[in-house]
Amino acid sequence: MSYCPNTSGEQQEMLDAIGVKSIADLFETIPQHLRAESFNLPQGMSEFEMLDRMRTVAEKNTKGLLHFIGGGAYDHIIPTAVDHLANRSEFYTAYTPYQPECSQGTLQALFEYQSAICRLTGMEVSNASLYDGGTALAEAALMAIRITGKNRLLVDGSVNPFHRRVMATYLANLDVDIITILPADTSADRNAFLAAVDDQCAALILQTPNFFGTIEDLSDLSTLAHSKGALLIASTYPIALGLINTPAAMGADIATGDGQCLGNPLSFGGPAFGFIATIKKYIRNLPGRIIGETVDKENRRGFVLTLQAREQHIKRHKATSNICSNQSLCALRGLIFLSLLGREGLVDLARLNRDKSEYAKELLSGINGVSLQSTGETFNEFVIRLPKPADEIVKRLLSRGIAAGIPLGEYYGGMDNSLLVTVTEKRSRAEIERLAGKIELELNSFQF
Amino acid sequence: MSYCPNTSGEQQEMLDAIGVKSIADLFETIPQHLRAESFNLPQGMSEFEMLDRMRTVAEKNTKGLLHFIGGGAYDHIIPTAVDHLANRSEFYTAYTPYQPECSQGTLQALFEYQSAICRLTGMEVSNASLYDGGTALAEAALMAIRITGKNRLLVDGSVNPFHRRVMATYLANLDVDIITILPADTSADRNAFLAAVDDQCAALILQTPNFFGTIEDLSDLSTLAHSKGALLIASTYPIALGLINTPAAMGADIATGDGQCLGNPLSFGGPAFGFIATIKKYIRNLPGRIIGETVDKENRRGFVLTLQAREQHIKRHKATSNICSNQSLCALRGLIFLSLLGREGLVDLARLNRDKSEYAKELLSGINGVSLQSTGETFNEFVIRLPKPADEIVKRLLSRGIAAGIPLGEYYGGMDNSLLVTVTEKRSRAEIERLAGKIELELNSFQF
Amino acid sequence: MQLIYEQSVAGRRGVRLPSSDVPVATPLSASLCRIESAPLPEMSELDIVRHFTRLSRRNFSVDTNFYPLGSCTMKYNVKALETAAALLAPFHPVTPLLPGGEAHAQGCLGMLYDLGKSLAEITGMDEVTTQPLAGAHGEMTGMLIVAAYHKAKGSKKKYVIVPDSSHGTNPASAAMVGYEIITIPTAPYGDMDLELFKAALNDETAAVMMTCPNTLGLFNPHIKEICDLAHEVDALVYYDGANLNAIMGKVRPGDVGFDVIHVNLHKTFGTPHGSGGPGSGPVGVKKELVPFLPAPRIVKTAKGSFAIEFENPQSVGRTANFFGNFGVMAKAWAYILMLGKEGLTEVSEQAVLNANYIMSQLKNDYELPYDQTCMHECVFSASRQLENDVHAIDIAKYLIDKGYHPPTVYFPLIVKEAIMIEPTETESKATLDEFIKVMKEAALMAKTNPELLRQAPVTMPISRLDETKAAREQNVCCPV
Amino acid sequence: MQLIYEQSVAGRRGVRLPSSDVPVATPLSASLCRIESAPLPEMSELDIVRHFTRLSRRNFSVDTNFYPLGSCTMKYNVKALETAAALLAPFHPVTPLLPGGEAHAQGCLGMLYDLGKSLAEITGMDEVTTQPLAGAHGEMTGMLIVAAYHKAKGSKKKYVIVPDSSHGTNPASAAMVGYEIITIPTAPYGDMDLELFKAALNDETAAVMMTCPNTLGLFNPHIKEICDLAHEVDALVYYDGANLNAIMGKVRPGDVGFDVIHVNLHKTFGTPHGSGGPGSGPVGVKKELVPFLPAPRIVKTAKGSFAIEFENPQSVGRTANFFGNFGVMAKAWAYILMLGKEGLTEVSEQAVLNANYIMSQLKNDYELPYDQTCMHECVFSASRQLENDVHAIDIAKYLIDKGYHPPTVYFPLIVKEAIMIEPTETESKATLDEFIKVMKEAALMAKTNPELLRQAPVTMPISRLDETKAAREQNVCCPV
Ligand SMILES: Cc1ncc(COP(=O)(O)O)c(C=O)c1O
Ligand SMILES: Cc1ncc(COP(=O)(O)O)c(C=O)c1O
Repeated sequence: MSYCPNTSGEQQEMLDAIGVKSIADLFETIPQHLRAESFNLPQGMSEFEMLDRMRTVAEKNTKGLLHFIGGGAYDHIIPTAVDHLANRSEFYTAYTPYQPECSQGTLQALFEYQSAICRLTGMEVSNASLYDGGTALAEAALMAIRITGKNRLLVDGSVNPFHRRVMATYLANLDVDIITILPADTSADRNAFLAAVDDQCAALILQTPNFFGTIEDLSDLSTLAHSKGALLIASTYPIALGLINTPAAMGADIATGDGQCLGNPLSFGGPAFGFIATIKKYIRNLPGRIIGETVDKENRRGFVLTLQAREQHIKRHKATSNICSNQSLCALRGLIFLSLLGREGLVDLARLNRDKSEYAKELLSGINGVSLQSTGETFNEFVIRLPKPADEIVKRLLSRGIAAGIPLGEYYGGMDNSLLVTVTEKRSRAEIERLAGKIELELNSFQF
Repeated sequence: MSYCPNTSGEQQEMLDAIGVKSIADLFETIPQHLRAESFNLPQGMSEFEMLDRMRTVAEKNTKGLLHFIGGGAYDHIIPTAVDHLANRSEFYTAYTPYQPECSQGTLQALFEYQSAICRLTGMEVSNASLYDGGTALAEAALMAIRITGKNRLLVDGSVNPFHRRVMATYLANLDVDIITILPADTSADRNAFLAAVDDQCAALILQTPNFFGTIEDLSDLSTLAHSKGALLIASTYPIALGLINTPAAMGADIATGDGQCLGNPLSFGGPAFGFIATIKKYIRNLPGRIIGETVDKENRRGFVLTLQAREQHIKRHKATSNICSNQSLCALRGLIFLSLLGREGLVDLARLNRDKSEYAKELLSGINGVSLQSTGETFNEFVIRLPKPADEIVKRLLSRGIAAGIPLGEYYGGMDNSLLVTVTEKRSRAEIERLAGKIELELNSFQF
Repeated sequence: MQLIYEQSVAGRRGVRLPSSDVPVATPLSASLCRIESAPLPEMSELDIVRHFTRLSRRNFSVDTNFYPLGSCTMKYNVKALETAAALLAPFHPVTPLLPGGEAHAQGCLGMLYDLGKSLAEITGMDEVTTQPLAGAHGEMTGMLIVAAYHKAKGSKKKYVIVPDSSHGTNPASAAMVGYEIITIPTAPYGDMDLELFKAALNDETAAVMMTCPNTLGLFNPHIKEICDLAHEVDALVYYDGANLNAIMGKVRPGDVGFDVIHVNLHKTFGTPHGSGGPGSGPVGVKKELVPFLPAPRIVKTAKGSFAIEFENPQSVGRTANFFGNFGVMAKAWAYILMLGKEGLTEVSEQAVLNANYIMSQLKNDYELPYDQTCMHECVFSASRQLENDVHAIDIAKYLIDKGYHPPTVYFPLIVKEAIMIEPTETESKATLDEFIKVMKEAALMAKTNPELLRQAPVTMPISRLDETKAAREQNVCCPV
Repeated sequence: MQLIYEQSVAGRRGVRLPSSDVPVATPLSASLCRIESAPLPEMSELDIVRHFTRLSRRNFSVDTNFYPLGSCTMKYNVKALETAAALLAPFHPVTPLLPGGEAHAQGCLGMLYDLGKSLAEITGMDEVTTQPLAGAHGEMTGMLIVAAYHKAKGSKKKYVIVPDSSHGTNPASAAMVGYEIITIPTAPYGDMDLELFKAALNDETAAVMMTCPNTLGLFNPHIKEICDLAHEVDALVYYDGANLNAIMGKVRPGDVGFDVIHVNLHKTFGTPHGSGGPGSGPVGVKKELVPFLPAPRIVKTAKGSFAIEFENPQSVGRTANFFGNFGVMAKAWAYILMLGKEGLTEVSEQAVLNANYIMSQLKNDYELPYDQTCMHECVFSASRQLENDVHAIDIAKYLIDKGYHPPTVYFPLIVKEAIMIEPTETESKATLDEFIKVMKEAALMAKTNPELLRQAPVTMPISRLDETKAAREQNVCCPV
């Protein structure tokens, strides 16, 4: 079943107008020996049958798992109005705004998005979005390499390992030297950075709150970076920025991160968006689309894609990045989310996350045999050390409907008993207490 | 928590501008002794907490019941695009289109709705919707009384009893004589009508397919009505009109019915809409809003509320009805539904209903001890006679997740063992077979 | 724009149906079949989507424009309410009517019960039916209850008194129930003329229908006296609570002495108007009228579950197919949950503040026939502009060109060239200030360039329409 | 329109948060805190809703306008696909990464697996990764695979060959992976110059990136020869399948000899463009390249369940946070389910029919540099109009005034004043005919009133913008 509208009568009229006998004639330009050897797909179905199938897919997942997992994808509230507005079909069925006169809606919204990212991070300029947090980190690294003309990166091991892996993939075939600095406990190891940094460094790459949830003051590291002619790339978590210091205030040259938490559903990992922001002098090194303000012939304000000479459709292989489609609609969701929360709302939301997380921290670290492993102050995630391997506990709790956290052994040597627990504003006190109760129970009944 | 936007600073500016000290001053016109004695309501909550509550409400109903019930509310497919389009906020947050220049969207859509109802029923004119099927039937009766100046109604007992009860309520205080003609088996009793009709009759009121699912040819009854100066009011089921003869072709003067089946969810009974259509000469007797075509100063086509002199806001107690707000948005859904199905689609849908229902009819009437009670041909509902009281069977199947039908004993004397079974296109063969199997099982294990 | 029928192409298909898994039935007898299939549009889903999306863009709406339409309470309703109501879309109304069925619909029944209780508390009544489908339907239900009450007492009553400022549905609803209407003029002080009312009131008066604040936006200080006088002749007093936006937490009609009230959920309680409906018009009554409420009623059992009471010999009967406009009520319930006690009170306070602010800022520019503190709305007259042959309608049309939905004009009928403004509590001062500026411009324009107002609107897809032609030609259906 | 920041009022609140049920934590150390809260908008939900609703109305979109934008496949996607994808919104991507977690995400994993299989069948490849987040990301992933393949073989390859008609992302993606680019011009017959290609190809060629049909809408009859020649020097051949709309069921790149392909789900497969994204760019490879696919991969176990394969030493690694743009893939999967074998074939047939129809109707009015049967799109040149100093851009802007989104202009770069038209299969003849009429009008207007074209558009909220000013001033952020 296709959704092609033309009736066979109309098709015949069109064939006549073209001057061919049949549709097959139009495919004559494809040599016979190149024709498809197989096309084994099922028969089509109506939307009703398709939706039934989709419901079946949904049911094959466990519904209603209690999430105490984050690791870069967060279960936050999404105000209803985000959906209502982003689902305006003039937004989601439009193309990239290459024709500004009939795309001012998207262009102004993305300009406002860029402004929101700047206001959130304290940076001066932002692009109109990247794919996700991991690819944004990679683009930030490439940008630093372009700006400095150097090729060594010092990466804190407490930067999200999923993001670090994406960066490593991006850089694998380039002449770039990635040095991972192992964290000291759950914070960046200042001494190790001091020891490793040199004039060949393009950038120091850190994250705050880091993968362990620890909030870092990066001011000393930006000073260190700048003293060696390197940049500081700070990856961050937008919701935390309701409370914690901005990358700009700590001296970062590039701020980056994942925007899923801003009004985008978990959706099994995508789509959401990555953001990247920098200081004005580096604007021509930004990857991807940028919206700029200008005026029309009557001097009315308008918005337009600008500095396109950085991009692939103009510069081809000399572009700052290959990115073309970005995550516009998700960035729009981010903007709407931030607008609905508003200035005070974001602060309140950040506080609520921290309050819930601190409550959980106290409860969990009070369990017999469990200790708090996070050093420093944390935002909405923290690490506890269990008396037993974390993956076994997680496995058991999962079968009871609780995703209790991310066992860290998989990502960090010597952390087999460590569990990264995430507590967003959506977790109720009762749910937190249930988690604590279940962990205690499992530990008590643990059989090796 | 209210959603009032103004800050306390702004409120003060406004109070100053008005020249009062406080908001309380503005309420001074209300004498103290008339102030509210109590206002015991809970504290407010955020949308997130509210939605949790709403989910709890939904969970307190049994989810996923298998519906073989109809009786005026039908479980039909609703193409996804209906929601997407009717949820355009320019439709659902607009008011009644009293200002035509900025309401052409609604006005044209409702004009198209009126046209759809006319094309469906064969009638010449339609209003822009009424509340529901029951109130539409009552309005049709009132209309016939106005037109004929007579006050007796002959109502077929196989007209939907819910609708008949609403009509009785509407007419209770007026000088109107309602005579119910008991059906012969499951069809209108022609002889009884012949015997009862006289010059005092304002209208004969029938339904096709009737409450028992039986499709009636009303031609003879319209001839009978007209011979006595009475009107024929035909209530009908829009989906069935994909297949069955139109009220107009059978000589009806007024066609009416419930539009829920046209793209409106069951929603525990509302909102949906009622429709009413008639022949051109009775247009001034129609209740409710009517949209008419006209032109503007530049001779461009436009649409406007017309013949408003029939309505309460002009005529007050002399209006054709008290109706003001109708069910615009639901009528819009009906129009979108009919447009998406389209000419051939509605025929196919009607066929599919009948095919499924016929399959179920054969299967159920083949069960040992069960017989088909419906006489004549049926659409998507039919009556079977069980060897035991129907309500006991229904009760048992309900606890097994199947709403097997409507026991008729409640509505018709002597039909305690009769069950009205509805089978729409949404019921699969497997589900129908499951129903048959369960009924058989219950009958075999029945204990008195 | 073309009509959808004009875009139809024979044979084009839109949505496809599920395939059939049962045998094809023997065809229906020819005598029962329609001769020709209904000439519905034949279009692709794309063309249908474009058609209705484009149509939608030819509307003003609250989400796109300030809509200060008096007596209509075009407030903004948070989107969460729409999402909330959609959660309850799949439930069948017949389920609880089946034997043992109530147990399967406890959520829906409980919500209706709870909504009734909340509305009773808000209005000060003893019990509420949620069955009526709109305001006018609530009024009619109320009048049916009035009639049943008098009938039960054996009293023969003939008249219903309404002030001339009342909404048209009031006399129309009373007439639907067979009453004769006595209309009382408004006195110069803006309320129903008390002396004329007293003169009209007698033993044959079945009810008095009041709106308070009335459609001039004024609270009648004699309202209690009116109730008392009516009760002396055993007339019931009906409160048109279509618009409760001014009084929540401030006054309860039940406390004042009213016997019956209806409430428009689609005005005060969280439901957008849907281009003219659906609405919902629950009716509240005092204890002595409870037996007459429509059937079936939802009651709470001793065990705390919810049941349907079918048997009620004195009931006026069923007024709607099933349980009323349930989906609308779901929004109202959610709205009351979200706002809560303080929120609802604040709604009324801010609605009144906004209305008085507009009134104060425009009274130098427009005639204010009743210059008193108003409640949630205020009524101006374009009588000064009339000197330049500019009518209320011209000002209305000018506002359209400026992106504002016009206020209600020519209602209430008792004010010449009425301009009735209800800003609602959801609008911000910035929006009100912009609107005030444009209204002042219009007043100035009436002096300096009246023709511009008379030609308005010029920015819409159409200009003013020939309404006489529409009424004369009665083209209400696209010919096949 | 005001910026959202310009509407902000200090202290105004939008959405409220849930109340807290835990104690307030000790405050964060001052040194970790931000000094001033982020100056985000302070607005009511109403004002935010109005802002974005109004903004939306300043866009053209498929749902409101015909959008014959070449190379972009702006087809209509049925609304059911949006609804379908929303059903899968709540699932957490970390769940299957937890120990024992795969069992809790069988639905999502299974869907991804099945989508990969379907795409493999459609393209004739052996295996597909669904991880890449857009077309360009797919290209880069493909180039990473190419690099990994050559590395595994120990071959040192330096160059990637692309025709000059290729999309800019092709050379850019190859460059991201460290390759040097060799660009081959297009021959007068509309395809890559075969002789120049042969001359450029050598042992250091890592890959050849082809688009077929190319961006002129032409199918290259020598495509197999090109693949064979490349293979002779152990260069891999990459197929830019951003747009499969012309060839489904007709040609499979895998059968032809291509080694790697990416597909833009957001073009051919049921996902609207979202104003520029999100997309999804799955990559298909031949058997010998499977070991290099990104990790983690989703595999089917012997028992029929779905598992995540983390260990894969030769893999290029992870290219996205988690599983790619899952929500986009859900639409693609649903689309393939709905259309099925026949439906997808019909899509290509009708897309080609529509394009050829437009081409046939406009070739008297516009220069057609490559006058051959086209596939899903056709490329005109405004060279004739240039005689009257009318450029492709002027015709584009005139179309805006007539309610059409312009075709792609000035791409492909190899056609002077290019006008690239892709009608897609979802548009009806009636729409095409109206568009053809307007295009003919534009051609006529270029002769009779060229100034009107140069001044267009005049019906939009803004006229042509000063792009130089934007680039010079770099105002990309609203100042606080
Ligand atoms: C004061 C008043 N009473 C009654 C009504 C009638 O309400 P409805 O339109 O819901 O029937 C309205 C609404 O227009 C009104 O404003
Ligand atoms: C031929 C071709 N290749 C590649 C791309 C890049 O795809 P994306 O924008 O998804 O990165 C596009 C889309 O613009 C294209 O048309």
